[in-house]
Amino acid sequence: MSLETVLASIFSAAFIATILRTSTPIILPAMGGLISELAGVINIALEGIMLAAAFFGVVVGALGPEWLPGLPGWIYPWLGALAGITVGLGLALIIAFFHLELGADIIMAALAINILAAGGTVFLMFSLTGDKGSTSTLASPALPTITIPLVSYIPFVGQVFNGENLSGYNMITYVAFISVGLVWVFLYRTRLGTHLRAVGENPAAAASVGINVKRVQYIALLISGVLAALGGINLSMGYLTLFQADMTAGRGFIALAAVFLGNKNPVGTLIAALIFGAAGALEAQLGTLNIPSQLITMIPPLVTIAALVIYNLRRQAQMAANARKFQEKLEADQKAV
Amino acid sequence: GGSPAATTDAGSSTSAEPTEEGAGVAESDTAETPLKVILFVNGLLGDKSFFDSAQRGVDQAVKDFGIEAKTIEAGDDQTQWEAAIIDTLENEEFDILIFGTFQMIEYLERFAPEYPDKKFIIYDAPVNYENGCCDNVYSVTYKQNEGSYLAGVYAAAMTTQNLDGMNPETIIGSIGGYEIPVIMDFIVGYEQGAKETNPDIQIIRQFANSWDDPAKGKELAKAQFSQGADIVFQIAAGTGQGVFEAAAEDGRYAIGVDSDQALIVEAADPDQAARILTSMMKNVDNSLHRAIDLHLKGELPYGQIEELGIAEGGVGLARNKYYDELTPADVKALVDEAEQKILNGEIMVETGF
Amino acid sequence: MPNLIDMRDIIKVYPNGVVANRDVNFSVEKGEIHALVGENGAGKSTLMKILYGLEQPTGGQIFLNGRAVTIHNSHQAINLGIGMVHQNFMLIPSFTVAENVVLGQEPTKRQMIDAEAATRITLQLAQAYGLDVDPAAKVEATPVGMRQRVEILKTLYRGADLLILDEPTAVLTPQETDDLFDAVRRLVGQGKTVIFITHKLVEVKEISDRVTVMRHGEVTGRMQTADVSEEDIARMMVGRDVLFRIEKPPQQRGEAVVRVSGLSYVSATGRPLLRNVSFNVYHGEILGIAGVEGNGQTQLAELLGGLAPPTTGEATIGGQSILGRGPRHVREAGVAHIPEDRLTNGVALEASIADNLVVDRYYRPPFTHRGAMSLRQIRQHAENLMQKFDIRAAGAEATIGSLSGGNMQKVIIAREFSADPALLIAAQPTRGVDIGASEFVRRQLVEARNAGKAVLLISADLAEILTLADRIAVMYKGEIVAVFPNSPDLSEEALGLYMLGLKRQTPPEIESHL
Amino acid sequence: MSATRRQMALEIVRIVVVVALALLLGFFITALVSDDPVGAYTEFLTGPLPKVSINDDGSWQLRGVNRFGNWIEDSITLILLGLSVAIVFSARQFSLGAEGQLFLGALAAGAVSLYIQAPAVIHISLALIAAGSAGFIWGLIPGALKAYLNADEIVSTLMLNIIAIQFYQFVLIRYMRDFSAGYVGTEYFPETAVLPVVIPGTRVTVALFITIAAVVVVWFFMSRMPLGYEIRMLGANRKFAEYGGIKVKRVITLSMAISGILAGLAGTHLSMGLLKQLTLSLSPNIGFEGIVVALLARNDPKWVPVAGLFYGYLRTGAQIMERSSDVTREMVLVIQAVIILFITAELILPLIQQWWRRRRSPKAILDSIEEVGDVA
Ligand SMILES: Nc1ncnc2c1ncn2[C@@H]1O[C@H](COP(=O)(O)OP(=O)(O)OP(=O)(O)O)[C@@H](O)[C@H]1O
Ligand SMILES: Nc1ncnc2c1ncn2[C@@H]1O[C@H](COP(=O)(O)OP(=O)(O)OP(=O)(O)O)[C@@H](O)[C@H]1O
Ligand SMILES: [Mg+2]
Ligand SMILES: [Mg+2]
Repeated sequence: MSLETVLASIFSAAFIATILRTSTPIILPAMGGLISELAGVINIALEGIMLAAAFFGVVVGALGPEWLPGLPGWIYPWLGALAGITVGLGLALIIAFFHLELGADIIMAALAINILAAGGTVFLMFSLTGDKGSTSTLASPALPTITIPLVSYIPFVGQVFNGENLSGYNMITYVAFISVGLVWVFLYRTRLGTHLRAVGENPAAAASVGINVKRVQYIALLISGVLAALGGINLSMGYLTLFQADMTAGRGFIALAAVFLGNKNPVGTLIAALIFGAAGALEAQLGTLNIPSQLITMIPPLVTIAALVIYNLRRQAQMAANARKFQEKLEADQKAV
Repeated sequence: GGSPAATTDAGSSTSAEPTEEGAGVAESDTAETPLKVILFVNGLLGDKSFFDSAQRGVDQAVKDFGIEAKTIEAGDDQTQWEAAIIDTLENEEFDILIFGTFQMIEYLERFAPEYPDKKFIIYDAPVNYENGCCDNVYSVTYKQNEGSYLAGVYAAAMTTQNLDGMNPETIIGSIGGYEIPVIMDFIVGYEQGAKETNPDIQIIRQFANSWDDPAKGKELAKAQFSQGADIVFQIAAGTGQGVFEAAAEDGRYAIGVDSDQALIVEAADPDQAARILTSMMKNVDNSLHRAIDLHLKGELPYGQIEELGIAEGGVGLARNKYYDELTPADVKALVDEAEQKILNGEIMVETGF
Repeated sequence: MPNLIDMRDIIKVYPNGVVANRDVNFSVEKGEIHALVGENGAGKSTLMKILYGLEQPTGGQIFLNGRAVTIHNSHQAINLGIGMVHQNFMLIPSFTVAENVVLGQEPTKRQMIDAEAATRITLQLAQAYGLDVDPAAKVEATPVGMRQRVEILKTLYRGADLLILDEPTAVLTPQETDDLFDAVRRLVGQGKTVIFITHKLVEVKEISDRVTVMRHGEVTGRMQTADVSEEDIARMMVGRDVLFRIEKPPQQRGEAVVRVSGLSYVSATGRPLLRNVSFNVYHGEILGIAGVEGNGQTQLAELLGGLAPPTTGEATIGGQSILGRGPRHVREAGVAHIPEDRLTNGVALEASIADNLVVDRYYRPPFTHRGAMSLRQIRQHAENLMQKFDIRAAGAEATIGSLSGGNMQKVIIAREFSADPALLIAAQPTRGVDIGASEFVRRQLVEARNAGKAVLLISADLAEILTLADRIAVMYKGEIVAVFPNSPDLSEEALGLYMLGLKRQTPPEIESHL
Repeated sequence: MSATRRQMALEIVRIVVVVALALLLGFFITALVSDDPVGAYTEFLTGPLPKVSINDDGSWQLRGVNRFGNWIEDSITLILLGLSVAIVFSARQFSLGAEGQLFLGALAAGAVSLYIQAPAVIHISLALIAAGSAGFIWGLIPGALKAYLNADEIVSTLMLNIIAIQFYQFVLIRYMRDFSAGYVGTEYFPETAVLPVVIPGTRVTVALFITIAAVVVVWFFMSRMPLGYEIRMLGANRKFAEYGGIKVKRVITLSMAISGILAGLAGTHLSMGLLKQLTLSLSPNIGFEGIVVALLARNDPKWVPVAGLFYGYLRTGAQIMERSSDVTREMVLVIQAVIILFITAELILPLIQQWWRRRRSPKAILDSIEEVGDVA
């Protein structure tokens, strides 16, 4: 493709729509990862939880009419989503139980959950559909998309708010962005959220004022399970409408990276997730140029590392500037005396 | 579990196609001990194309000929393959051991001579018979470049048609899983076919660097659509599932690969099926079914390579009902003409190997 | 009437096999101030942690108002009206003072945390009890003294009827201690009960009604405070007579060891913490730095220890600049440093005592020989120091985390004294150390000085400075505002005026004593 | 002394009990999905061991050497990666970079193997050095970013993994591959660059000795060398290390870089030992398995070989069960996950113990401790 065509595609409303779409399955698990990280229980099973939730969402949604016939048709996708969330909760609960009650290393427990999800989903898929790869033979349901009325008539803005085809975004995209606000309010405005941050920073201190550290960490892991599950459901019931073995393709780990790149706060994490989404979208567009694909695939990680470096360099510069200001003031003072 | 019906009904129209009603079952029942076949998968099932197709062929043979079959999945970890092969050879009972892909050649050349009274089949890659090795090995390869040439001809002709979702621009695309020789073989054929049909055609070529990330497949396809392509040929296994979704969502078109993929998704998602104009079929299933059949009849040419191209029904475009409905007569004629030219050697298709 | 608290036959065995409490009987009457004293590692904190639900006893029973209770966690303890101020801070560094005070029982408005109310409550409490804090300041940016006050406010906020104060005065200035005592008396006046742990027997005498003495995990005595003298208590604690006086021969002041000139420091957040600080420390002298905590002493010690580069200024030893190249450089130039915050800097909790004792010298012979470390030497070294400094622990391989607060401090002191430095920076060296050990530490400081070393003593304990220092410099708001040669006429009150910024010397006056 | 010995004994009992529990649970799962659970599980538990079969004439024969070899081959990779992870984790740096370092190590070893000619000893040594250096450099980058820019290592190592793998594939596909082969892979390495086999009938090569040496060196390094001490102190308390004069930034950087050497060496085992060539994907995600090994060994180098052999046994046994029974690959993963989960559950035994203790009187506990009498 010619560079002009590619640039035209990048500087378009559709590109923004793409970013919103590609970031969704990173934002949600990242919010989950943020909450558990802040509670001092890092959750590196986001990947596995997403995968399992993606699977159960599709399977329950698609086979629901067979298992529970007679319900109104619109209900099955929701049943699927519910099943996905339940499974996310269940897996998070396993991690929490093994870590908090049985003293298992939380990273090991989470790695085990990742393995469990990778194996378990394919095993169940094969048992249920006779297929080891994907559920493309199932009539896979999708959660509704939401179209904002009227804005579609406005050029550019319409595409930003309703996607490049003006057909709206999947509702989970909205959920993702709303979740950032909710997580912020939760962490900084509610008692439980405050306790959660306290527990993560100094569990002994939290315990000493009567906060039940274990309980808070349970809750944090469970919330992270739900949010990661929503990310998984987004992948299989919104972004795509199928389950494919390993379809999360490392997004759970990218989400974890977003938490740290975003300096462990909701807004930073959102920005980091958007950077990942944008880098992915950029990768897709630039891939049409005649450049070796491996170099194109390096774009997102390079962008990330650049962001990391720039952020920290700026912070250092800030500190140096503070010191310089003080020194100048001091010298001025001395002259005055 | 439920009946795995979907995996066997991939209809295809080539000559080696076994009859579904199982008319031929009775003949092979006479053997006292059934033939034992092992399908060795140096990867994972579930790729929706290559290995699944092989599995389908063996499954069909089990049904039709009453043989016994077992599949060993060695996984993606190449360091474990050799161990798995040796383990299979030493500990499993079999009459025929089936391998696929070029990566198995070296192992086969090493081990086949050690087991002279066993038979081996390798598909999609030939062993080297020159050093007197391997008269117990039958190799079968597919000219995916020929089939892909037709896909290229077809895409180049369709992109300017007056059809819902097609634009007048002459841009088409392809999405490969990895930049590896066998995928390049598809792409080279596709691009040659397209260029020889319309020298002004612009062809986008992209690799996902992944076999199982449909979300990425979807984004790549959407990027191509946004840049003016209206038909995308996917050769990316699970990643390609996303290409179909993108086509359905953006109202554009895709070309499937290996199996007749429109028929696979048809029941579940008719809208999506209607966006898969055709598929470039690589009939691994039929070729294995046929090989086992020939073996039972004592006619399989061990010690030889069979190259299955269009002529042999090894590859070809899926001319299913969507193809029939959506393709204008002149385009059909164009494709048929190209096919004829390949058959009679007028067109030589380049290869990606 | 039954006792408010009756702890009977308490046994506590830690998982590592340490017996911290052995058949301890401990009771507190309602409305009294009960002092709990004992050497480092005697088991005081453990006993209190059991009462507060942070540790579960291996055996024994607790009665509250005569009713048997089991306290599984501090939530339950709080609900039973027990509050505790811990020996080591239990604060959330990134939270504000107000957030820390209300943590766990935050005021809410429409389900959301009411930050304004938290600030208001904190201010009210602070005023009511004379415990001055800045509600909006982040705890990590506040001085240690304020952190201690925050801890006390926390328990007050929870409306505890029984307050356990585990060495609250260790970090307080005399004024602050007086204020605290006023507050404590006011609390008792309102019907509250206080358990007070301290190593300062003066305070025991001053504030408590009764005193319980512990030694090696057992109770060795319980009596009315009025009936006993400090010496009696000390003897009961240590098992021998303790000398409270320290012999200090006249000073043999030599050349300047370290010259500090124009030192300034601004924090990462842009706050100026040191302004143009200059002084010398001479061979064979102890220079005491007095000042209300939070006036730059901490930063001064850190800068001279090499932990941070100064914004401007320098320090030289033998004409060589020592700053700006990190602690290793500073140490090799002959500086040893007892840090103020022992848990943050001074020790690695999960490492062994032996490893902790060589952090400044592991790379030199005899510990490292031809590139390899000698575990035998390191162990030997640890055992020697443990014996010499009377560090009580299960062995040289025990982790620091399993030591009592006082023994941790001894580990640090042992390491820094044994470094044979030219300049010894001692920041709060006897904080939290029992009387026997304090005596020992002070004696060591004087000995070092007698041996011709330069000692920079930073202490919030004015009495300590007045006893030990040859010269005293007072810091206020990051500046040195006065320098005096020590003399018997110098009083705590006189110094206090300078410490509170009410008086300052003129630059020539300061210079004349530098 | 006796107290530590008793703790050691307890720890061993704990491990035995928990492993037994985990395996039992694995068996229940197997029983749910297999027609012949006993047969399948026997394959799992004994598969990796060589078997002696006695012929009719009384002579005997060793069988299954190949499977035994698989176990050792896999354990070699796992131990090297476990050591790599143990080093960074000891420094409390959460580096996940082993995967990328392994790929670049293999690439460097491959380049030396293919483009340089030398006698075997020199050729192999050069390749090992190249691989170690590549791993070192690829660890140096996130190390320096962390130390000097405070850039989080989780982010940087995850990203550097992607870059390393893409770079590896880029070089392989475009330059190094054997263009006459029908797949992406280099030519087979020359004899002089293939690690010599030490157990005939397997692919257990001198990598075994390299690994044993690595264990000893890393153990010595971590417990007896100044830099190892510095790494441990950094991990225990960074501020303390700084205060004590340790050049913390340098140590952070070096801990990640040195850990990279071992991951790089793991890459040579894969390329010069097992595959004898470079292929597109080597052994996907193996880098993450090193974490399991390191954590099982609690980051203690002397336990890493035990943990590596154990985990390797589990993996190999699982593969054998999968191949020789009706238990599918996916189910085997599930069983493996369950076993990992249980093995790290440290408190299972203490919980039982506590319950048991509660039934003893406190006095009895006190007495039993006084008897030991090693506490002041
Ligand atoms: N049993 C418990 N043990 C320890 N902490 C608890 C317990 N119950 C509640 N908490 C803590 O108190 C917080 C508020 O919980 P909840 O709303 O149930 O109690 P509450 O009655 O409002 O609190 P409180 O009694 O402390 O004012 C929780 O976030 C939790 O941290
Ligand atoms: N968590 C723990 N694990 C193991 N041993 C511990 C633990 N906490 C304390 N100990 C040990 O128990 C004994 C009593 O410690 P404790 O902290 O109660 O002493 P203390 O009287 O408060 O001393 P100090 O005056 O120094 O604070 C000491 O020997 C200490 O080493
Ligand atoms: Mg067109
Ligand atoms: Mg104490």
